[in-house]
Amino acid sequence: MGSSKIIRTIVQKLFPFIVLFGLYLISHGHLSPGGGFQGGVVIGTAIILLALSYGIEKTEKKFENKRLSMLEKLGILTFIFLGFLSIFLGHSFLGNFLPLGKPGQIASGGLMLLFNIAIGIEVAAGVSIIFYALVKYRGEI
Amino acid sequence: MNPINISLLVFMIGLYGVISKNNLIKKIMGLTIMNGSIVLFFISIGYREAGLAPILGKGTTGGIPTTIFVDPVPQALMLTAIVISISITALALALIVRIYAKYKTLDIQQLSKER
Amino acid sequence: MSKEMKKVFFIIIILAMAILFILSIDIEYGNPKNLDVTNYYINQGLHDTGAINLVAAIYLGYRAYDTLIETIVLFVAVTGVVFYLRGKR
Amino acid sequence: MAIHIPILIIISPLLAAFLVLLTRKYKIILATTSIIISIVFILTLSSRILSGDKVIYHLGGWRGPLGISLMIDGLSFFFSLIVLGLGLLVIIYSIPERHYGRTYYFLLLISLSSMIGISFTADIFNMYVFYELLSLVVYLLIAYNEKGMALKASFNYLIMGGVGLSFFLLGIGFLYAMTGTLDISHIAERLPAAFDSSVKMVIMSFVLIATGIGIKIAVFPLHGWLPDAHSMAPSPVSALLSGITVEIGIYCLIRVIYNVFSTEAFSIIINSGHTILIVLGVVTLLFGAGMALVQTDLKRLLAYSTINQIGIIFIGLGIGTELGLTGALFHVLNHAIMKSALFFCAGIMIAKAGTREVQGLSGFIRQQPAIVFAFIIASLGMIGIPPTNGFVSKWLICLAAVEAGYTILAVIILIASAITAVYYFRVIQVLFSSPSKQNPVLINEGGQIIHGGNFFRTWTIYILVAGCLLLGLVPALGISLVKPAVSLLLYHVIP
Repeated sequence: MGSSKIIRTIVQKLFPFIVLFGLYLISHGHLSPGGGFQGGVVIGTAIILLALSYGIEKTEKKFENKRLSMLEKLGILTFIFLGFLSIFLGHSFLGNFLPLGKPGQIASGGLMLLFNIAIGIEVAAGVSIIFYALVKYRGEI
Repeated sequence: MNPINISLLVFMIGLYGVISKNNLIKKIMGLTIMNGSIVLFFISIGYREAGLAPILGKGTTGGIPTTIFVDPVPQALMLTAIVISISITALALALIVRIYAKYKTLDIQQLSKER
Repeated sequence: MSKEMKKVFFIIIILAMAILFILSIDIEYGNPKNLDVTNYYINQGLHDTGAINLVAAIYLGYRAYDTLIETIVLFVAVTGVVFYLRGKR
Repeated sequence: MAIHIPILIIISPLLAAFLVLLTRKYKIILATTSIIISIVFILTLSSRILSGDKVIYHLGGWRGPLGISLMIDGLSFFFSLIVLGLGLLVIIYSIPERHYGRTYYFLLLISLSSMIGISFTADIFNMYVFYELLSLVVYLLIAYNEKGMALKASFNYLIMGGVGLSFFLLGIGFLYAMTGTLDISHIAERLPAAFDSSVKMVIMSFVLIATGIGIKIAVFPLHGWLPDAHSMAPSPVSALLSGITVEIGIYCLIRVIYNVFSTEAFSIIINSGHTILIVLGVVTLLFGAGMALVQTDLKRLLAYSTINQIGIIFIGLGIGTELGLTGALFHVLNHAIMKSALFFCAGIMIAKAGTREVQGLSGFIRQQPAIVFAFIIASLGMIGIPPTNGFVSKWLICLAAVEAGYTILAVIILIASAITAVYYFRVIQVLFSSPSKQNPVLINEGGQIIHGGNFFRTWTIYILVAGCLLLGLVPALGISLVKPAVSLLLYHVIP
């Protein structure tokens, strides 16, 4: 699998910008429409685009399945850990313990930015894992 | 025919699709249509006449904004409902791949006959 | 019951339920009635959570627990798909 | 630290579930310790809750209708105790099965944590999200041994469950449209005002939510998925499904009926709701009993008997008097214990005899007499013979029916118990008969050869059967557990 030269060069050029846009969506989740899920899906599709154009084997080397599923578990464990952290710091579960900062800036949402990042990692890894599983399934029972 | 009635109608079309179609994938499509119509229903509940998207302007520093905002709560709920609906669809499609691999048919009638 | 009879039967049921649903809607599209909690979110949202995007303020600030459970739903769906399609057993 | 207990009860199995995925050797130890921690935590709350007090925990520190809050009262305490107790036994029962990998324990822990989450949450949308998580996990658990039939059963359940939960979500949409909040107690306060303005919408939202949950509880017309799902699942999962998952659906129904649509203004809904419950209960009761008679597959027979017992619980709820409610909730506890014991015994029998057909289990008494006696005691409980707990709860419901003037209900319950007796004794009679063919090879459902039911499996069955007899001989024990829940529901109805 792997497609023509034209697609490969375009994808090779576009890939960093798509990931950058995904990161923008994640980091500005609490300022503009967007957030962990949308940004994660954008990054996931960037990886899928790479896989479609360069073929599964090469992408597998760059983003192997093992590391992606570890990233996914890491995303959720950080989310739960943040919840526990707010308990240790005297707030109730998932309560915000960081200073709110000035509205309009990235660092303004308190815990929200960290939540968005955790969700973004988990969704990006999850989407690409599903894609790998669907593509590599060879139909035996 | 405001969007609330339309969303209920689409919900019914999805329900009809789930009940009467024999093909497994069409049943899943019916389920997705139902979930989609629920998202439309919630959003049209929260709509306010000439309301803006609930993003406060860059400048407001927490003062009481005079502009009318659309109700943000259903939109927040629907983010969750959308993710749930794609999870159900993803799981169902993976299941259909396995069922097809074993029984080589997608017709629910034939499936229920085979042991 | 023959095939067409069954289909017609389903259509009648669905239409009846649809009419029943639509007749029961009393809210006027465009101005929802009880907005006290929503107005609190709009007025105090920025003050409480520091987020300009009020939707994000709600689903990450006030109702972060919902979002935690929902990411777990997505995680279970991913593990489910991988579990079904790993194929090598 | 003590005020954070409600959330820690839910999160400890959740956290353990993710840690189980990371470790290879310690999965069982992690699973059991997390459930034991939750049990210890909930027992520390028991004194406060049994005295009628309510434990409220605001997540994220947001008061009232703003954020999500957890509320543990008599009812949720009762159901979460059943979930944790049986969950622990299900985990212990599946220890000897080496075929169950990390994913199995991950899914089991997530299902237990989501069931406790459902019983604790005071926010109706959060209840929907947890219910969805529970359903997703159960679809996977049913199809865990990946045989053709199990995949089909899981698919059917997925479609029915998906439709059911969409109805539930639409009902929540109606409630939000009318009241503007999602917190159950605040919805209950604001519904009478909405009721005056639009009677139709309140009734429609009740109908939507009731049908949605009805599908998940497998009430008579919407039960199609239950027999396949419960019988095709691996035995510990069938016990989990029949014992606990159905009960959580009943919990949601009780919570909706008594907390959301509670005040006198809805007397027409509640009265008509009660009669509908009774009618559905009777139909489900007779249908479950009738279908169980014709079953040849042992686990399908037990699945249909689950539908039968749900009918009895519905009748108890439908009567609605204090005695009726006590009987119904006590029967929920008894049914959970007895049905899990039956499925556990069935798991061992099927594993040793290598076939699911009742006829194939002939002469099992010689191989494992203890398991057969446990099966007998549990089936006596299901029928409702005096020494066991089943008798006490069925007797309470019959008494409530007679007191409330529905004497025909009591008669119907007795008839159904007679039918139950017929199909259980038929199984027991086969167990005692001479073995028709000796089957030396012990195959388990997953195709691996396993050694006989060893220490873990037999002891979980003994604990359950001891529970059966204990609650039967000393019913005050169970009723004291149920008392705070019933008094909460009937007297101070709006929490």
